[in-house]
Order: sequence, then C-alpha cells, then structure tokens
Amino acid sequence: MNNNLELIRIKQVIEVCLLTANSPLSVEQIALAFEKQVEISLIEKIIFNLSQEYAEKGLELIRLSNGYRVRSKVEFQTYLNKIYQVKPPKYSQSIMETITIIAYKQPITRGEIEEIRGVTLNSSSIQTLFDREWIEVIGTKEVPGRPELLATTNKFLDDLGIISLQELPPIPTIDNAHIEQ
Amino acid sequence: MNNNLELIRIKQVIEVCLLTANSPLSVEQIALAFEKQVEISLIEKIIFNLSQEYAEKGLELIRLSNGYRVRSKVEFQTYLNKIYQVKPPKYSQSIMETITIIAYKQPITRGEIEEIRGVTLNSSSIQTLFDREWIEVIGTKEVPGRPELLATTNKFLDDLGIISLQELPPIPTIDNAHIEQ
Amino acid sequence: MQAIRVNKQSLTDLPKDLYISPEALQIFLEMFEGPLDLLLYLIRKQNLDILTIPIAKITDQYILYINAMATINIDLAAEYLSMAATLLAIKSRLMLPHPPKLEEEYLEETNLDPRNELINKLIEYEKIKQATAALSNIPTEGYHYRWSNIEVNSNLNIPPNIKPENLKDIWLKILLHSITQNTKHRIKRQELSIREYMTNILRKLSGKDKITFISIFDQNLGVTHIIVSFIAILELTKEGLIQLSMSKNDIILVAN
Repeated sequence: MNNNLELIRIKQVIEVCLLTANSPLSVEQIALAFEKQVEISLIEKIIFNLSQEYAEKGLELIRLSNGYRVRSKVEFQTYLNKIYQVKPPKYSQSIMETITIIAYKQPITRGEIEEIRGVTLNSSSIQTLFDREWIEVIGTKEVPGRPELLATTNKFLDDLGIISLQELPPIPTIDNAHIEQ
Repeated sequence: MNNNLELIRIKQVIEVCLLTANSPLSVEQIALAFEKQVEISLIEKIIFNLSQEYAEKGLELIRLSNGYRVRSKVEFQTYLNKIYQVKPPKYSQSIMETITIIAYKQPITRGEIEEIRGVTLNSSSIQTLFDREWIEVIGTKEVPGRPELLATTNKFLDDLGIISLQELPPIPTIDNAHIEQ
Repeated sequence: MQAIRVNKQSLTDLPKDLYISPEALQIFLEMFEGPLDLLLYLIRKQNLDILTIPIAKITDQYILYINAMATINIDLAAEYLSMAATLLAIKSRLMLPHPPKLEEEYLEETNLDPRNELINKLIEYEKIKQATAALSNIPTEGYHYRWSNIEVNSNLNIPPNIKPENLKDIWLKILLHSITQNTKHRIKRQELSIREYMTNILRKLSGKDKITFISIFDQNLGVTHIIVSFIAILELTKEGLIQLSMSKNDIILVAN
C-alpha cells in the first residue's frame, strides 16, 4: 500500500465514501471499505488532506459526533436558496425555545418544559421536533402519570454541526444583572 | 464577471450546487443561483471543466435528460458495499430452476418452462429475472396464443462472469430411449 | 449581556386612551410566548432590575394589558389570567402590615419574600431566551447549509452469487425430477451452441420485418460459425419461429 498509485486510489475511495454518505462516516467505517488493509492513521491523514482541498472550494469537511461529513459552506446558502426558492421554514420562537430547553435541561418532561416557559406546550411544536428527528423519548419519569423523558438526538448535533452538547453556547448567567434595553 | 476572483466564486457555487443537489440540475436552474447574471455558456464551460477534474477522482459528472448530476464511478461500488455490508440476494429454488431452464433451452416460452419443471410458473419468479435484467423477450412463438419467447441477456453473462453461453458447463444428455424406457 | 429580544418594536406601545383595533391587540399578544415573556417585556421596557421588581408597578401594568385584551374579547390563554392572579396575590401579601421592627428582616429574608419564586422563574426563562438566540445562530442543516448528496452509480444492486456450475447442478435436479415424475416427457438432445445462435438470430430479427441470410454470418469467425448459424436457422424454421423465402440473390429470414 505504499506506492503512489495505491495512495491515489485510497484517496479516491475515501472521497467517494464521504460524498455519497447519507450520514456521518467514522474512520472505522471507512476502513471497512479497504477490508482493514489500510491503516486508520493513513485514513485520518487523507481526510485532513481532503478537508484542506475543500477549504478552497465551497465545501467543508466537518467532524461530527459519530464521524465525518461534507457540507456546503454557510456563505453559499444564499445561492442555493435562489435555486430552490422554497426556503425551509425558519422555526418559530416557540419551537426554538422548546428545543433549547430540551438541549440544555435534558432529560426533561413536557410538564417541566411548560413550567419553565410558563405556557402550555403546543403539541405541534413537539411533533415538529420529532419529525425532524431532533428529539427522542429516552424513558419515563418515575412520578405520577409516568411522563416521557425527552432528549436530543445525534441528528440534532449533526444538523447543528457540533460533536457534543458541550459545544452549545454556554447558558448565560443573570446574577445581579439588569435586563438591559 | 470577468476577473479571476469572480470566476473562482462562480465555479465554487456551481460545484456546491451540483454536489448538494437531490436531483439533476439543469443549466437554467444553476443560472438562478446567480440571478441570471452569469451567461449560460460560461456555466456550461465550467461544468465541462469540473467534469474533467472529476475524471481524476472517483466521481463522474453526467448529463441526464433533465440536467447534470455528480455520481460515484461504478467501480467504487465494491468499496461502498463493504462499508454498508450489502449482501447479495439469495434466489429461491423456483427462480434458480427457471433461469437455468431459460439459459440452457432458450429461446423458450413460459409454457415450455412449465412443461419441463412440471409445475405452474410463479409469475413473480419471472418478474424477478426481468427486474434483474437477466432475461428478455426476443419474439413470439407461432403457436396458438403467440406466447413470448424468453432468452437470457448479456447482463446475465456478465453477472456470471462468462462471455458466452458456450461457457456454461455442458449439460448431461440422456438417450431418448432411456427416457422413454 | 444581551437585551431581552422582542420581535416587533413598533407595536410595543399600548396607548391608554386611544381606541386600538382588536387585530392590533391580537398581534401585540402574539408577540409574546406567554405571561413570563410579557412580564420580561414590561420589566425591560422600564429598565427595571429583575432581582428587585417593584411588584405593585408591574402588577398594575400587567393587569392594564390583560384588561385591554379582555374588554375586546381576545381569547386570552389561561396562563395569562393565572399570572394576573399570582401577581395580585404577591402584591397583596407585600401590602399586609407587618410588625414595624420586623419588616426589614422580613423582606430581606429571601425565603419569605413572596416575589422570590416569580423572580427565579423570570431569571430562568430569560436565560432560556438568551440561549435560544445563541442556538438559533448556529448554522443548521437545510437553513444554513446542505449536506453533500451525490448519487451512487448503482448497477450496484449486487447480483446473486451464482456460478455457471450452479446452473449445471440445478439442471441435473430438474432432469432427475423430470425422469422420475414424468417419464413421457422427452428431453431433446441439443447443442447449447445452437440454442445460443438461435437466440442471437431472433435478437437480430427483433424490431425488423426481415433480414438477409448473409447478414447472419460473420465472415471473420470461420467455418464452424457458419455451420452452426446455418443449423440454427434450420432449427428456427423447423420450430416455426422464422420463415425463409427466396429473393433474387439471397435468402430472406422473416420473423413469424
């Protein structure tokens, strides 16, 4: 596996794997393509190499919680939106607050979300988040009614392009603070 | 739109469009990204340019009836299969007998296949073989009902790794006298 | 520290004396995610300290808005009314007379301050609102970018793993079955190569009315090819699959 021709082929395979994948691919998955005949470290080196090539294009190769994936750079979205005309709906404040609460306070029940927001939860907000596969039920809480416990999914992390919940912006502290105009 | 910087950006946009599209993109659709400020002929030139770059990768940029699409070259399929652990389908006894009879006795009608197997032909067996593009209709037989004549295709030969039907193992011949007892 | 965000600044003032259309009030109400949101707005609007809300002032304002909504029959969510009740309860508790020397201690003891629970809720909700704003700024799939999505060239759909020898084995089984179950059935002896030539000839004929005899033969393939082709044509004629006819200088094959 040392000569140049082989190296070119390995790189071609890795690029094809990354560009055709429907979900993030881990280095270990890519190694399967070569029946583990190619070192993990070499695969990682080539991925790094590809990410540098993409930096000169409109693409970026990013690392997610469970592998690597290629996406368009944010600044190219304006062009893409002109082609597809129908813009994906920007989520309402209500949906965004709900996913934020779930992200930061998970695992959490619907009742607890309502408690924080001070309003009854619109069931279509929760449904939208389920449909997007951003949240899932991970159990039930041992209280009367055994309400479901909600948590965010890996897809939520992937779609936001982050590896773990720890990468979310830190929750602000509001000690002694004025709420400023 | 003539200086180099602009050209690089136009090419980046076109590549992003092609690599992220769900379906083939026409030159006119791509022109929408630039609000038609870029000439169709320039877009076509850049697409040609990209197709040459892809030729050195594991990719190909192909032209379909309704636009351009980037896809992996067919020879990379084996690598992808290893990652996704695609297993070859297993055909039932009925399908295997049917393709064997067609291979050795072509051209042959459904009725003749039934006669040899002694059972009614399951139409889904035949359909599976059509879907696989292993058999085709090459004419009709001049008997009542004008039944279709079935024969194997070149794809069948390819998938079995042989060049001609003559490479099939010779089948045992049995004296008529013996059969007639 | 970010300011509380309110969507539409233009609509934030609610004139007290003028008539306001129900539609305008409805839109005003829809700007808020609930009573906590409305309260935060009122606090922000007057630049008050969230930790020491002058509860009487805020309660009066809140009730003013709620009443305005109620008088023109805007459906108010139960939560808004419930918050009004809470605010009034806090206000009345604060107004209760206390023994004078105990009053300061009473209010400094946060556990006893009736505002405490509400303030905590407001702070918690304000944090979530700010976190929501930060989260909304993270690039999101479909809105800020798209994944690469190229097609896999798939003849891919891999074929069953069948080898030529498998066909021979299966043929043997069919034959055996045929001999034991159906002794009257004749299995004709036939060269495979001839069957293949028959198929190829029919394929050449398909879609055409006729082809010439000569066009069947590939001169480069030698004598055996010509002989086998010839036998195949005879066999096709015998089986009634094609008809032969003569023209001036060639034999014509006609599809049946």
